[in-house]
Amino acid sequence: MGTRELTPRAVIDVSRLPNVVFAHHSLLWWGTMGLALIEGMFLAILIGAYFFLRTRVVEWPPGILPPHLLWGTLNTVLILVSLVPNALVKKSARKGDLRKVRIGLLIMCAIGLVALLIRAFEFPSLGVRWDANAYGTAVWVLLGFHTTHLITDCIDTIVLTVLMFTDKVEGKRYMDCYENADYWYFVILIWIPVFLVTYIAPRLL
Amino acid sequence: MSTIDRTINEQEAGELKTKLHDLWREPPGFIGWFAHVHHTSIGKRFFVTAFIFFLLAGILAALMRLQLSRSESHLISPDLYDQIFTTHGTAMMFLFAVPMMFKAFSTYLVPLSVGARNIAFPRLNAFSYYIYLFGGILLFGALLLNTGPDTGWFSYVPLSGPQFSPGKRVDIWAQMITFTELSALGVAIEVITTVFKLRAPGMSLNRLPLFVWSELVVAFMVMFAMPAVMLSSTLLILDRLIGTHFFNPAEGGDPLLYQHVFWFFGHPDVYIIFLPGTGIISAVLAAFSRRRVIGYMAVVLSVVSTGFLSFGVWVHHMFATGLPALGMSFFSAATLMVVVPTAIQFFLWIATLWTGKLVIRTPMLWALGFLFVFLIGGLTGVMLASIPLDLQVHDTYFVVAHFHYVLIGGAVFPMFAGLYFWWPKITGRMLSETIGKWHFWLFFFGFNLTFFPMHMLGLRGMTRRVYTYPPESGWQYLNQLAGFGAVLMVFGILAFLVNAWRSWKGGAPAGDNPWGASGLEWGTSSPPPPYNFLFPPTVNGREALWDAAPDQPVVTGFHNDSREVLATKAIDADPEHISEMPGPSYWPFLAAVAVGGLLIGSMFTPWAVVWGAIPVTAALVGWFWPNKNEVERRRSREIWEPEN
Amino acid sequence: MTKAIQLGSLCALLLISLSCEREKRQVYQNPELNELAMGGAQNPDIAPGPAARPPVSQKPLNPVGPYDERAFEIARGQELYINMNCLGCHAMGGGGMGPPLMDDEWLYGSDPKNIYISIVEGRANGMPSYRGKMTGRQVWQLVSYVRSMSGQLRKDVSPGRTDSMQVKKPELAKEKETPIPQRPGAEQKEQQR
Amino acid sequence: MRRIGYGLLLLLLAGCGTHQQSVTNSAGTQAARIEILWWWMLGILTTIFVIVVGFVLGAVSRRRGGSEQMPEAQVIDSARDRRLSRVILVLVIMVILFEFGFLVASAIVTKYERGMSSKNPVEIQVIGHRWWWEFRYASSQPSEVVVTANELHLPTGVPILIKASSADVIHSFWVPNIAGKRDLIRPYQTSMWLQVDEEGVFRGQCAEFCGHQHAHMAFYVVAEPMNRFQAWLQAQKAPAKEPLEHKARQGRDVFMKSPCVTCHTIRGTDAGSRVGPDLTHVASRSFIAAGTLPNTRSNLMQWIRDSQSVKPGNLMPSMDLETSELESLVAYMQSLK
Repeated sequence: MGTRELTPRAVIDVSRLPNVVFAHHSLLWWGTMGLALIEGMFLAILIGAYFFLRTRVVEWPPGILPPHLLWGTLNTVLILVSLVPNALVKKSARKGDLRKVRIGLLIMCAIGLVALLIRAFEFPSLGVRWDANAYGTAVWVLLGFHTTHLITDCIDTIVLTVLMFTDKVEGKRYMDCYENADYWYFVILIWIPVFLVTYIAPRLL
Repeated sequence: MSTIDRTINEQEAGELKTKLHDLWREPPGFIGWFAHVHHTSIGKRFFVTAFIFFLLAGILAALMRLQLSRSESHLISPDLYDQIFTTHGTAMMFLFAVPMMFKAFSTYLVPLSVGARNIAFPRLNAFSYYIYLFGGILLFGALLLNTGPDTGWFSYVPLSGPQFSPGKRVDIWAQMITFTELSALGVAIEVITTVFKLRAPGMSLNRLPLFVWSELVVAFMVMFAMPAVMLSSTLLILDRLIGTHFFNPAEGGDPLLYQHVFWFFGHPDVYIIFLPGTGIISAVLAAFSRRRVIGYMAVVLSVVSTGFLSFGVWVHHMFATGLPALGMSFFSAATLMVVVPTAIQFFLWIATLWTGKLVIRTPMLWALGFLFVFLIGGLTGVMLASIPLDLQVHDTYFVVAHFHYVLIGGAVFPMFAGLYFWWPKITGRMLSETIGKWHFWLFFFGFNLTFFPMHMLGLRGMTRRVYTYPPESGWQYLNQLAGFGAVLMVFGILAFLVNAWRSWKGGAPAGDNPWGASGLEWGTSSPPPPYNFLFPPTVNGREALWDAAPDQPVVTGFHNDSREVLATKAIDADPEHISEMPGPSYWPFLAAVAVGGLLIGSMFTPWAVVWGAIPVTAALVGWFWPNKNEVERRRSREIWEPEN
Repeated sequence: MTKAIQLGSLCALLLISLSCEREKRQVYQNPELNELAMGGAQNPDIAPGPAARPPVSQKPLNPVGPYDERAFEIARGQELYINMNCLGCHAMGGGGMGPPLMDDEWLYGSDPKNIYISIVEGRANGMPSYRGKMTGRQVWQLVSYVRSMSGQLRKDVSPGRTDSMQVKKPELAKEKETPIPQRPGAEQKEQQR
Repeated sequence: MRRIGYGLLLLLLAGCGTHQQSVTNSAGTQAARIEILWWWMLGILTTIFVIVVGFVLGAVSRRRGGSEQMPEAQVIDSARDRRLSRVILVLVIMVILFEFGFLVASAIVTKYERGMSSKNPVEIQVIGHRWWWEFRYASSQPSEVVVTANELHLPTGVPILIKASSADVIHSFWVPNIAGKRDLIRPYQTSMWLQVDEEGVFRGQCAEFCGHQHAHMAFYVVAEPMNRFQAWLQAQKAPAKEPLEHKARQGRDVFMKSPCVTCHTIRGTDAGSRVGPDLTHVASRSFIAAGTLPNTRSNLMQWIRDSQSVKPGNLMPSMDLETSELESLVAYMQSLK
C-alpha cells in the first residue's frame, strides 16, 4: 500500500492555543449573558405590567399601607455587601487561586442562604396577599421572580463549592466559578429595580 | 495565527478519519438514542417532529374546511370545533412554524455553514428538543382526551380566565407555551454562541452567509419576544390556579394587559417565522442564479431593521379595542415602515434573478412561488396597517386569508425550498425532480384556491372562528371552493411524502455538492460525518466555496482524543482558543422529563412546583457533574490564556 | 418505522377511550338525573318542571351528585348561583340572612339529594322553593356548585376565582370541610339566627 | 323551512329590502368613506403586484443557464450591480412616498369618523352577552329607557352615538355595511359615532370569538326614516299588553310558572329578570335567538322546546313542556307585539 503524497497545503496549527479562557472569550460567558438577557426581559415586562396596573386604580397601594422597609432594606444591604466576596471569587478564579476561591464561595453560599431567610420575612412584610387585589398580585410576583433567581443561584453556588473541595478542581471549574460570579452580579443588578418598584414605588405613586 | 505548509498524505487522513469517527459518533441502539447530542442528529429530529406536527395540524385544518363546506352543518359540534381551530392555530405557530424555521434549520445548518464541528452547548440543544417534543405531545394528547384548548390560539381573557373556561383546557394551553418557548430560548442561546464564537477562521461577521444572518437576528428576536408570551401564559395560569388578579377588573386588574403582553410577542413572532425564510430564499436564489445576491449589506441591514421594527407594531392587533387615536396612528405608521426593509429585500432578489443565469430546479420553483405568494400577503398587510380598513376586515376571513398568505408564503414555501435544497446534504440522496414539480404545482394551485376566496368571504362579513354560518349568507360556494383547494394541497403533500420515501429507499446518491452551491456545508460529504469536517475549513470570502483560494488553508492540531473545537474571535473570527464539547449524555433527557413532570403537575397543585423542583435539581446536578477521567485528561494539558 | 406508527395510533385510541369526565361539555341532561332526584324522595313531585317526570324509582341515593365531576356544569352552577340571586341571602357562601354554605354545618344534610330537595322544595326559615323555576339539570348544576363551596369536590373540577370582588378563597383553594352529623335542634338554632 | 321564514321576513319589512352583508356595499357614512379608500388601495396595490410579478416572470424567461448540470458560478459585473442598486433606491423612495400618502388618507378617514358629533344625538347602549345583544335607548327619564334585544332600529341621516360595553367576555360589534367594528370589553364602555344613510335591513354580528355560540351571535339593523323610528320607539316604550285570547292567557301562566320567568323580563308583568333578552315586544322582532331563526310560530316552538338543538351550548335550557303548554306559551309570545 503506497501512501500517495497529497499536494502540500497550508494548514493552521491550533495545538498551542489556550483552552482555559475567561470573560467574553469563553463560550460559557455567552451562555450566561444570553440567560441574563432573557431574564432581564422577563423583569422588564413584569415591571411594565406593574405600572400598567397602577394606572388602573386611583389609590396605590389600594387601601393598605406600603410594605415595611425593614427586611427589604436589610436584604438590599446584604446583597450589596455580597459584591465584595463575589469580586474576590471572580478575581481569584481568573488567577486560579484555589484558597481564595474556596473562601469566597463559602461566604457567597452563606450570604445567599441568609438572603433567602430574610426573604421569608419579606413576603409577610408586604402586608398583602397575592390574591387580595392586583397590587398584591403584582408585588408578590415581582418578589417571587427575584426569589426564584436567588434560589437557583444559591443551589448553583453550593454545588460549585462542593466541587471545589473535591478532586474535580481544574481550569474548567475556575471558568464555572467566574461565570457563576457574573450571574450573581446579574442577580444583584436586577434586585435594585425590584427593590425600588416593590418598596419605594408604592410610597411615591 | 500564522499558516504553515505541511504535507498530509492519504494514510494520515485515513487514520484521522477512523479516529474522529470513533470520537464523535453517537451511542448506538434504542437506549443510546436518548444520549445523542450532535447537532445533526438533534437537528434531524427537529425536522421530523416539526413536520409531523405540521401534518397533524393540517389534518385539523382539513376537518374545519369539511365542516364549513355546508351551511348550518352539524358534522362537528361547536365544542369540538373550538378545540380543533385552537389546536390548529397553536400547533402551527408553536409546534410547526417556529420549530421548523428556527429550531430545525438553525440547529442542523448553522454549525455546518459556519464550519464548526458541533453546535455550542449541544446538551442544552438535546434538552431543548425533548422539552419541545413533550410540549407537542401534551397538546395533541389533550385534544384526544377531549381536553384540547378551546379559546383560540391567543386565549384572550376573560374568555380564557377562570370564570369562563372551567376545566384544564386552558391550563394545558398555557403550559404547552412554557414548554415550547423554553425550548426556543435554549436554541436561541446556542445559535448566538455558535455564530459568534465557532465560526471558521476568516469568516468575519461581514462574510457571514445571509442565511446565518437571518437565523442570528431571529435568535435575538426570540430572546426578546418569547419571554413576553411565556409571561402572558404564566400570568394567565396564575390567575386561573392560585387566584391572582392580573386580569380581574373588579380587583384592579385589566384584560387589556393580557392583549398588550401577548401581542408584544405575537407580532415579532410573525417575523421570527418569516425571517429564516428570507435567509433560505437568499441561499437558494444565489445557488440557482449562479451568482451571489446583490447588495449583501442592504440585505443584512434590512433583516436587522425588520427585527427592530417588528417590536414597535403590536398594537395594530388592537385597533378595534378603541384605544386613543393618536397612539394607534403611531403604530399604524410603524407597521407601514416594516414594509420598507422587506420591499428592499424583494427588489434585491428580483435584481439578482434579473442578472443571474437561472437554473429552474424544484428548490428554485419554491423560491419563485414564495415571491408570488408572499407578495400578495405583504400587499394585503399594507391594507391592514390602515386603521379604517383594519376596522372593517379585522377578525374576518380577510385576515385569515392575509396571514395564511404571509405565513404559508413566508414559512411553508421557503421551508420546501430549503428542504429540496438541503435534502441531498442531509440524507446523501437526491429527490425526484418530476415528483417535486408535481408537489409544487399541486400545492401552489391548491393554496391559492383555498385562501384567495377567503379575501372575498371576509369582505362579505364572514367572521373568524365561526363553526358554521346561515344559509342566506351566501358564503357556501366560496367555502366549497376553498375546500376543493384544500384537497389539492393534501395531494401535494402526499406527493412530497412519496418523494421523500422513494429517495430514502434508494434515491440517486447526491455527492458533496450537487447544486454547485457556495456554502461551507457543501464542502463536506453528504450526509456529513459525525465530526462534520475532517479538517475544519477556513474562509476567504462571502461565498465560501466560490471565493476559496486554490489551496485554502485548513485547521489542524487538535488532540484527537477529546471533542475539541476551535473558538474564534467574535467579530473578525481569528483563531482564539480551543473549547471542548461535551459528549453523549442521558441527563438532558432526564432533566426534560423532570421539568415536564413539574410543569404538568403544577396544573393540578401549586405544590408540584416545590416537590417537582427536587428531581429537576438532581437531574441538573447530574448533568453538570464532571467525569473523573476527563478531569484528569484536561488537567494534564491545560493552557491558561495570559492575563492582560 | 411502521412499529412507531402502530404504537402511536394505539396510544391515540387509548387516550380517546379514557376521555376525561371532567371536560365533558354536554348540551342535554342525561335522563337518569330525574330518577336520581326522585330516589327515596317523599314527594314524587319535587322534581322541577315537566323536565323531570319519570316513574318514581326507589334507587338508593347517590352520595355523589351527577355533575360533581364536570367542571363545565359546576361553572354553569356558579353562574346560576349569581344570576338566581342566591347571593342575596347566602352571600358568596359566607352566609347572611341565610346560613353559610362554605362551612361544615349542614342543617338539612350535605348529600346531593338533600341539597336538591332544599332548593326545589324550599326550607323553613325563609329558603324559598324553586320548584318549576329551574330545569332539573340547572338544579343539579347548582347542587354541584354548592358542594364545591365547602370543598366537597375534587380540586381540579372546582371553579377558580371569578372576575368580581374577592370576598373568599376560590373554591379550588377551599380546604375540604367534613360535614358534622346533624344534631337535633339544628333548626331551632337556625331560627335564632 | 328557514328559507321560507326568510321570505316571510322580507314581507314583514315591506318596502325596505334586506341588503347583502358586505363591506363593499356601504349604506353608512363610515363604511362609504372606507369603501372609497378600499377601492383606491385595491387598484394601486394590484398595479404594483402586476408590475413586480411581471419582472419576476421576465427574469425567469430571460437568461437560462441550461438545466442539465449546474453551470459555473458567474463572474460578477459590479458596475451593473451598482446601477441596479441605484434603481432599487429610487423604487424604495417611491414605496415610502406611497405609504405616506396612504397613511394620510387613512388618518383623514379615521378623523372623520371620530370627529362626528351632534347636540342631542340618538344614544344607544350596546351590551354584548353570551350569545345575544342588548340594546338600550337612552332617555332623560329612567322609565322612558327602551330595552330591546337582537334587533337594532336606527334613524337614517342623523349621527348616532353608540356606547359599547360587555356583560361577560369580549364581544365585537360589527355591521359591515354601516361602519367598522368595535370590541366590547368588560369593564370598559367605549363610545363610537355612526350614521346610516340608506333605509334597509342590515345584518351585523359578533366579530370577536366569545365561546360556543360565537357563530350564532348576530343581529339585524333596521334603518328607517326618523318618523318611522320615533313611532317604533313609542311602541317599544309601552309595557306588554294584556293578552286578549284565552290561549295566550294560558300561555302567560305557563310562562310565569316555568323557568322562563327566572331569566326574562316582560314589562308590565311579574317577570323582571335581566339574565336573558327582554321579551316585552318579542313579537315585533323579525328574528329570534340572536338573528338565528326567523320569528315564526314553528321556530318559536322549536326554540323553546329544544334551544340546544339550534344553538348547542347556549345558556337557555331546553325545556320539554307538554305540547299544549308549549302551544299556549308560543301564542302568548306571539301576542307580545
